[in-house]
Amino acid sequence: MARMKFLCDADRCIECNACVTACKNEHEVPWGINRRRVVTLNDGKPGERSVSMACMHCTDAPCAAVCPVNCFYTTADAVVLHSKDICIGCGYCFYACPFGAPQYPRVGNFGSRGKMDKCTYCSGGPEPDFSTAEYEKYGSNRLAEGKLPLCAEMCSTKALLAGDGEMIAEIYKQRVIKRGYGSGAWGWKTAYRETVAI
Amino acid sequence: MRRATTFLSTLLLAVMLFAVPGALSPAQAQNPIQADGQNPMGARPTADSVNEEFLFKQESKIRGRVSIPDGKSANLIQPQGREYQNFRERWLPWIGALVILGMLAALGVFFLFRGRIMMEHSQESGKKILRFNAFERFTHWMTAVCFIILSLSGLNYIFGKRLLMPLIGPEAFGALAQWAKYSHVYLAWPFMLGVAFMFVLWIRDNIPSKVDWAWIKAGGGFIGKGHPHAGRFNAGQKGVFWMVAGFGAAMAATGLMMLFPFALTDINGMQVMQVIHSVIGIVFIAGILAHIYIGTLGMEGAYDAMGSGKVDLAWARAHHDLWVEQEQARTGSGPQLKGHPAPAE
Amino acid sequence: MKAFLAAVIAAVALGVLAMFALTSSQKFAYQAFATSGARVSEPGTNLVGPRWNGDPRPDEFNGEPHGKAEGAASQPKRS
Amino acid sequence: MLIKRKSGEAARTKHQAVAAGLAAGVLDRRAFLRKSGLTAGALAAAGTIQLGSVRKAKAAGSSAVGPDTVIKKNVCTHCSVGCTVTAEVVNGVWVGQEPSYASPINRGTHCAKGAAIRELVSSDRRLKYPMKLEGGEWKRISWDQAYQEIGDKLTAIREKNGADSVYWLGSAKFTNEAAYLMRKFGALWGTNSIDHQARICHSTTVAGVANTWGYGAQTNSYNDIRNAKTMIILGGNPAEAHPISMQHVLSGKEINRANMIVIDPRFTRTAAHATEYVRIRSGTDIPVVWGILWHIFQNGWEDKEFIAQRVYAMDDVRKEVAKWTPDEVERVSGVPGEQLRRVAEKFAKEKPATLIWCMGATQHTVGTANVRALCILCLATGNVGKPGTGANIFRGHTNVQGATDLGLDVTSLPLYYGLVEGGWRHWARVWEVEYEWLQSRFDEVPAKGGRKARTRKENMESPGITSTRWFDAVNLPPEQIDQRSPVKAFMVFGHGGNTVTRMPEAIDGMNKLELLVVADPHPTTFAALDARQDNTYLLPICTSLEMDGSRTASNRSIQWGEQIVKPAFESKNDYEVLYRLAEKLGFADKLCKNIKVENGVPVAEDILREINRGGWSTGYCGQSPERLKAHMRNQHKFDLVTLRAPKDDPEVGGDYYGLPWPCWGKPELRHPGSAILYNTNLHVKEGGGGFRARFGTERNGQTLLAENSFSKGSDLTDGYPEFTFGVFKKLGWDKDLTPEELATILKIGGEKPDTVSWATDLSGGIQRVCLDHGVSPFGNGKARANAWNLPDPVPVHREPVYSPRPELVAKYPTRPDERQLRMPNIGFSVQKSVVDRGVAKQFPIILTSGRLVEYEGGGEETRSNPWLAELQQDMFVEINTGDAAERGIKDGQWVWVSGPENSAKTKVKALVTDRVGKGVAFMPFHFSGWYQGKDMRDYYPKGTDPVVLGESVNTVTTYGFDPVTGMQETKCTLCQIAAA
Repeated sequence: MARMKFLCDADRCIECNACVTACKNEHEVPWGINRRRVVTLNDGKPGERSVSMACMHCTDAPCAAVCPVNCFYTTADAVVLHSKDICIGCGYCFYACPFGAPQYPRVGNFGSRGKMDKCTYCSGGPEPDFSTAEYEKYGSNRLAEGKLPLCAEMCSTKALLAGDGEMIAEIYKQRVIKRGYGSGAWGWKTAYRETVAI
Repeated sequence: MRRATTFLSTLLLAVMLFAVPGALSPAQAQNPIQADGQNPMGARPTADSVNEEFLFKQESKIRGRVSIPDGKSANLIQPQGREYQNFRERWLPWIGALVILGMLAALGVFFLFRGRIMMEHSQESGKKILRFNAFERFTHWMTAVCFIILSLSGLNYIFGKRLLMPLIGPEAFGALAQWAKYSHVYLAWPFMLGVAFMFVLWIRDNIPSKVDWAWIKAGGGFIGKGHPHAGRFNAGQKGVFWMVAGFGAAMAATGLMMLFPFALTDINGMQVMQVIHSVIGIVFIAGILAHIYIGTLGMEGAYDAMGSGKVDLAWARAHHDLWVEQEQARTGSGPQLKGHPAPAE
Repeated sequence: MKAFLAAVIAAVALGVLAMFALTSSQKFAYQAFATSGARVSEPGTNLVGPRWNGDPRPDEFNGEPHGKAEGAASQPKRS
Repeated sequence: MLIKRKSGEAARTKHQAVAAGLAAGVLDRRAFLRKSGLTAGALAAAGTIQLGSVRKAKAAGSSAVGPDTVIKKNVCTHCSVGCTVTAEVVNGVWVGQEPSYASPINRGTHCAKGAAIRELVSSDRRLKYPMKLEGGEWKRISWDQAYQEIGDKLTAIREKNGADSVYWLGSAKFTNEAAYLMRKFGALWGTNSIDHQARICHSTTVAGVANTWGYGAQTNSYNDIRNAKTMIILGGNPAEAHPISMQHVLSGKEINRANMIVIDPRFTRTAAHATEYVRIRSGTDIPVVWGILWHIFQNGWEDKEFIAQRVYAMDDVRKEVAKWTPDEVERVSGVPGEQLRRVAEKFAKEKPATLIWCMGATQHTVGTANVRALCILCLATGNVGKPGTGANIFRGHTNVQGATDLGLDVTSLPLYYGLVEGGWRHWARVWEVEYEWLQSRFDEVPAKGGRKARTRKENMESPGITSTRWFDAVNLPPEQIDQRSPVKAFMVFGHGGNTVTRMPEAIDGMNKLELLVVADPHPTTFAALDARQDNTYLLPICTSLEMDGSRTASNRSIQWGEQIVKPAFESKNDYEVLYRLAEKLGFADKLCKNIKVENGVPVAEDILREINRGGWSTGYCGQSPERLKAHMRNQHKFDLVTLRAPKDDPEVGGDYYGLPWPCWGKPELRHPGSAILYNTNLHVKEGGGGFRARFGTERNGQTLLAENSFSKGSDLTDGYPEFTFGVFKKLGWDKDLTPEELATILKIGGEKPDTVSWATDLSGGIQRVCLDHGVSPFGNGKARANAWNLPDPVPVHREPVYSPRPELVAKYPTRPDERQLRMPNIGFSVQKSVVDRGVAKQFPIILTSGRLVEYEGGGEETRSNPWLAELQQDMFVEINTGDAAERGIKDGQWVWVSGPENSAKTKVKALVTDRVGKGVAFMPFHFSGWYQGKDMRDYYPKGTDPVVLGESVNTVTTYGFDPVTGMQETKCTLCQIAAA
C-alpha cells in the first residue's frame, strides 16, 4: 500500500508560489486560508533556500494524537484527514503541528474559531467521493481519481514531489547523486521520523 | 527509559518556558560541505545552501520569510509539537488519572477511617450565626458551578475520547465536545470573575497567622480530639483559599494565553501554557475534590455555611472559636439568631 | 438556595456575554490576513461555509453571507 | 477507526459518478449565469455580482472528469515561456485546471500566475460593459454607442490634427492575429505611431540582436538550455519572471553539473540557485562584459576559427576591450577581477555556454549597446548556433515576441519589413490595397523647429513616436514634436498606464488628451490615476483565453490557443472591436478584404493565413493554422530537449514544436521550423542556416559574407548574399521555379523583376528552391561585432543619466542631446545638471525595479486575481539592512521613497533585506492605484478596482532613453528613503 508523502527539493524550489495558487484553484480555497505556503530561509543571503510547506501527513501525526475528539483519521494511503463534523475548533492540533498546517476561518481568539481546515493531500474527506458535501468541506478529491495533489503536479521546477514515500525518496536520491548536492528532505525527520539516506 | 527522558524534557520545557534544544531530534546531515554546520556565507549559493541541521543549531525552530501577512506561517518547522504530543498523549492521561483517582482514593480511605465528623452538641446548639452573607454565597456558587463545568469540560479534553466516545459514538460525542468546548471557553469568564471576587472578599480573613501554625500542629482537629483555635478561616480553609486564588490565577493566565493565540506568546509558549494549564488543572480538581468532601460529606454542619449561610453556633464555636468571639464582641449580643430550634438538615 | 440560583443565572449570563464579546472580537481570516493595500470583496466560502465557521451547510445559513466582505464597494466619486 | 477509510483499491478507480446538479443536466451555462446573477439584467448592479457559479459548478461536478467535461487547451497569457493551459469546461463554465503534461515546454507545470489563471475569466473585478466618463462619473454605455462616439471623435481629431495625432498602443497580450490586425489597422489609419510593450521590455534586444546577426529573437529555446554546460544569467531573474524556464535551467544545471552564473545587482531568487553570484552596480553591464572579454582575449580563450569564419570586425571590439583592465572594471562596476576571470574562463572553456538576459540588460539608456556587448561575448567564444549555446533572451509577456514580429512597432511593418517603399508595397500587395491609397492616409508634416517639411511618402517612411514618450508627445511644445501636431488622442489596447517612467508627467499628459480610450479586460491605471472628467472610454476586452488565436513564445514556437469559454460579461475580443471600429472609420472592407468575418468577428484562422501569405521575411509563412492545431493535438510527441517530433509521425513528423520561425516556404513544404537559429550543423530543411546576410556583402574592403562556413548540405560552400530573382538567374536556379511561381515573381517585379527577393516573392518559389539547394533564403553572412549604423557601433560604457558616481560621468558621459524617433532626447543635459546639482548626494540610493512572480506587467489583471493578490498585498521597497539601520527603518514599516524629478514620492512598505547591496533599493513595477501617498481606489469604476493597489515605482523613476529604440531607464536611477 502506498504511503503518501510530500518532499520539497529546496535546491529546486524557487518560491514561485505555484503550489499555493494551484491549491487555491483546485479547492477554491478562500482568502486567508493558506493550506500551503512557501517559506524562504536565509532570505537574501547566499545559501538562501525556499521550501514549500503544507500538512506533511505525518507518521503518528501529532494533530491526530492530541485531538480531544479524535476527528482525525489516516487513510489507507497514509493521508491524515479529519472530519469537520466532529472537529470542535479547539486548536490543539494547531499547538501540536510542527508545520503550522491547521487553518481556522476565524482569527483572534479560540472562542469559536470554526472548524479547522488543512491540506487534504487532494483526497477530500469522510463524505462520499466526489460528493458536493465533500467538495464544500474539504475540496476536491484527486486521489480518488487516480491523480496526485495539484500543488506537486503543477510545481514549476518539479521541486515539490508528492506520491509514495519510497518512490519520491528514490527520485530525490537520484537527483542528489546526479547533481552532487542536496539540502535534504525538509521536515521528514519531524514528520516521518526518517530521512532520505543518500 | 526513552519515555522518561522525553517526559523530563517536557517538564523542563514547561518549567523553563523555552524549548530544550537537546531534546530535539537532530536533523540529518545531507550536505557534506555543510556537515559541520558552518555559517553559509560567500558567493557560491549552491555550495553554501542552508540545511535543517545548520538551522536547528542556531534556533530550536526553523523560521524564514513569507509574503502573506500571517507572521506565524513564517515558521517552517517547529518540532516541539512532537514533544507536546508526547506529553499530552503519553503522560497527561496518566497524570490526570493518578492524581484525581488518587485523591478520591485518599478521601475514601480517610472516610473509612475517620468517618463523618459529627457536630458536637452544647448549650449553643440550635442557635445560628451568619457565616457567609448572600453575596459571598453567590460568589462562591458562581465560581463553584463554573469550576465544575470547567473541570468536566476540561477533563473531557483529555479523557472524553477515551471514555465517553466509545460509549456514545463519534457524532454525539462531537456535538457534546463542541458544547463542552464552548462552555469551557465562555464559563471561564464568570469563573475568573468569581475568583477575583472571592479574593477581594476573603483576603482579609485569610492572611496566615500564628494561630494557623498551631492549628496545623494540632492536625486541624481531624486527628484526635479537641479543636485547635481558629479565626474565620482555619489554616486548611486558608489553604483552599490560596489554592483557589493561586491556581485560579494560573489557570486564567495560561488559559487566556491559549484563548488568544499569538497575543503574547508564540506556538511554543502556547504549548507550555497548555502543559501548565492541564497539570495545574488536574491538581486543582483534586484539591477541590477534597474541599467538596470536607464541606459536605466529611463534616456535619459545614455545608450550612454555604447553603443557608447560617451555621450552628456550637459548630462555629468548636471550629472557629476566635471568629465567634470576634463577631460577638463586634455586635454586642452576637449575630446569633433566635427561633431556629432545629439544626439545619 | 436563592444565592445558588442567582449564581447559576449569573454564570450563564456572564458566559453568554463572554460568548458575544469573544465572537465579536474575532476577525475572519480574510480580514485578518488582508492589509491596507487590499480590498477583498469576495473572499470565497468554500471549505469555510457561508458563515465562515467551517460549517458548509447552507441550510443553516440565513441572512447576509460573510463570504462577502463588509464595507461598501468603491463609489465613483471623482474629483 | 470511526470514520470511513479510503480504500486503496477504490482510490485507483476513476469515478464517473457526477453528483446531482450536473447529472440532472439542468445546469447549462445560461443557468449558471442566472443562478449567479451574471445575466445581462443583473449586470446593472455589477458591483455586487456574486461569483459562486464556478464554485457551484465545480462542486456539482467535483473534480471528477464526467461525461460533460470538455478539455480545452490554450496558452498561459502571462509570460513568454508559453505554458499550455489545460482547462476542464463543463457546460461552458471553466471549472478546473489540469496539469498539461503533454506540453514539452511546461510539462504540466505552472508558476503562481499560471496555476491561478482560471480566475481571470471569472474575476469579479473585470470590466463588465463599456463605460464612459461623463462629468467625472462613470456611465454604462452600449457597445454601439461606444463605437459611434469614439469613431466620431477620432474622425474629428484626425480632420483637425492629422492621423499622427492619434496614438495607437497595442498589446503583448494580443494573439498574433490581433497584433497583426492592429498593425494593419494602424497602416490603414495612416500612422506609424503604433507600439506595444516590447518598447519597454526588449526593444533594445530586438534592435541590438538583429543588428548583430539578423533576427532580434532568442536564438535557442528554453528546453535547449538543458544542453548547456555553462550559463550566465545577466540582468534576469527567471525564478520570478519566467519560473517555468527554471525547470530547464535547473535541470541543465543538474544533468550537466553546469555552471550557473548570475550577474545582477540584486541577490535574486535565481541567484540563490547559482553556482556563482556576481554582484554588480546597476548600469555597468558593458564594463562587466568587456571585463570578461578582457580575460578571454588576454588568455587567448576566444574561438578564433568561429570569429574568422563568421564574425565581422572583432578587432574593433578588442581595441575597446583593452581599455577595461580588471582594475578599471572593479573601479566602475565593483566586481573583483579575480571573480570575472573565473567567469570568463568558464564561459569560454566549459562549452557549450549560453547567455541569458532579460530586462536588467535592456532597460537602460545603453540598452542596445548592452545587448550588443552580450552578443559579442557569445560570438567571441563561439557560443552561437549550436545546441546549448546562444543568446537565450527571455522575452516578457506571453506574446511579446509575436506582437513584435507582427509589427506593433513604430519602426517596422509586420514581420520586420522596413518602413520603406518596398516594405509598404509588399504589404499593399498582400492586403490587396493600393499603395497610393495607403500613402494618402498619412499626414503631410509642415516645416517646423528648423526641420524640413515631410511629404506623405516621407512621413509614411518615418518611424513613429515610441510608447515611452507618448506623454512627451502630448506635453512638449508642438515645434519640438516632429509631426503635424502633438498627440491628442490615445487608443490603448491591453496596456497598463503605470508602465512608463516619469509618471507625474504621464499623468499631466493623460489630463491633456482630448480622447482616451482604454480597451482592456480591466480598467487599468489609465482609468484611475488621472483627473479626467470626460472623453474617456473603457471597452471591456476578453482575455486571450476567451478567444481563438496563436501566440509566439520567446523561443519563437507558435502555439494555437483555442477559446476556453465565451467572453465573460459583455466583453468582446480584439478582432471584433478592431473590425467594428474600422467599420465606423470606413476601412473595414480593406482591413478584412481577404479575411472571413463571421457575425461581425474576423476569423482568427483566416488572419493567420494572411500572415502566412505575407510573412516570408521572418519565416512566418509555413505555420498554417492546421499545422499549429496539429501540434497542439500531438504535444506529447515532441522531444523534451530537441523539441522535435519523430520523423515518421503522420501529422507532425520531423517538426519542431510550434514550428519556431523561420519556418520557410508554404505550409505544404512542411519545413519543420528552426529550433536553433544560425545552426550550420543542420540542413536548412532541418532548421539549419548561417547568420543572416542582412547588411550587404562588403564593408571597408572586408567581406560581410561567411568564410568557409555554411550549413550542412548546402550547394554553395561559402558565404552567400540573400536571394533575389537576380541572384537566381546568375546561379541558373530560376529554371527550378514553376511557371506559376515565375509568373508571380514577374508580376511583383514589374519592370525590375531581379529585385524580387525571398522576402517579397509571394509565390514562395524562391524559398522553395533555396531549400532544395540547401541554402538559407536570407543568405549566409557574418555577424557584426561592429554595427556601423548604430550610435555606438562598438558598445562603450556610458554612465546612467542619474549616475550614483558623478566622478565617472566626465569619462563615461551619456550620449549628446539628439533627436530620435520624432522626439528630442536631452539625456546629456539632464545628466550634466544632475552632476552639477549634486543630486547623488541628496538621493544617495540606487533605485532599480523588477518583477514579482505573482504579478505580471502593470499588474492590473494579476492584482485583480485574489489568489495572486493575497500573496503580495503591499507595494514595498527592498532596502539593505545597513541603509535601513542608518535610517531607523524596520522591516514592514511604511517609508517614503522619493525621486529626484517632479518632487515625486511614494509611500511603500520597507522590506529590509540583504538581497540588495548597500546603497541599493529595489521596487517591483506591478503596482499602481496609489499615487504619492493617496489611495485612488474610489476613482475606479465601481467594483472594478483591483484587489490590491499600491504605489507605482514609475512615480519616482526618471529621465533617460536609449538612442536607438527610445527604451526608458527603469533599472538605474536614484532615490532617497525615509521612515514615514
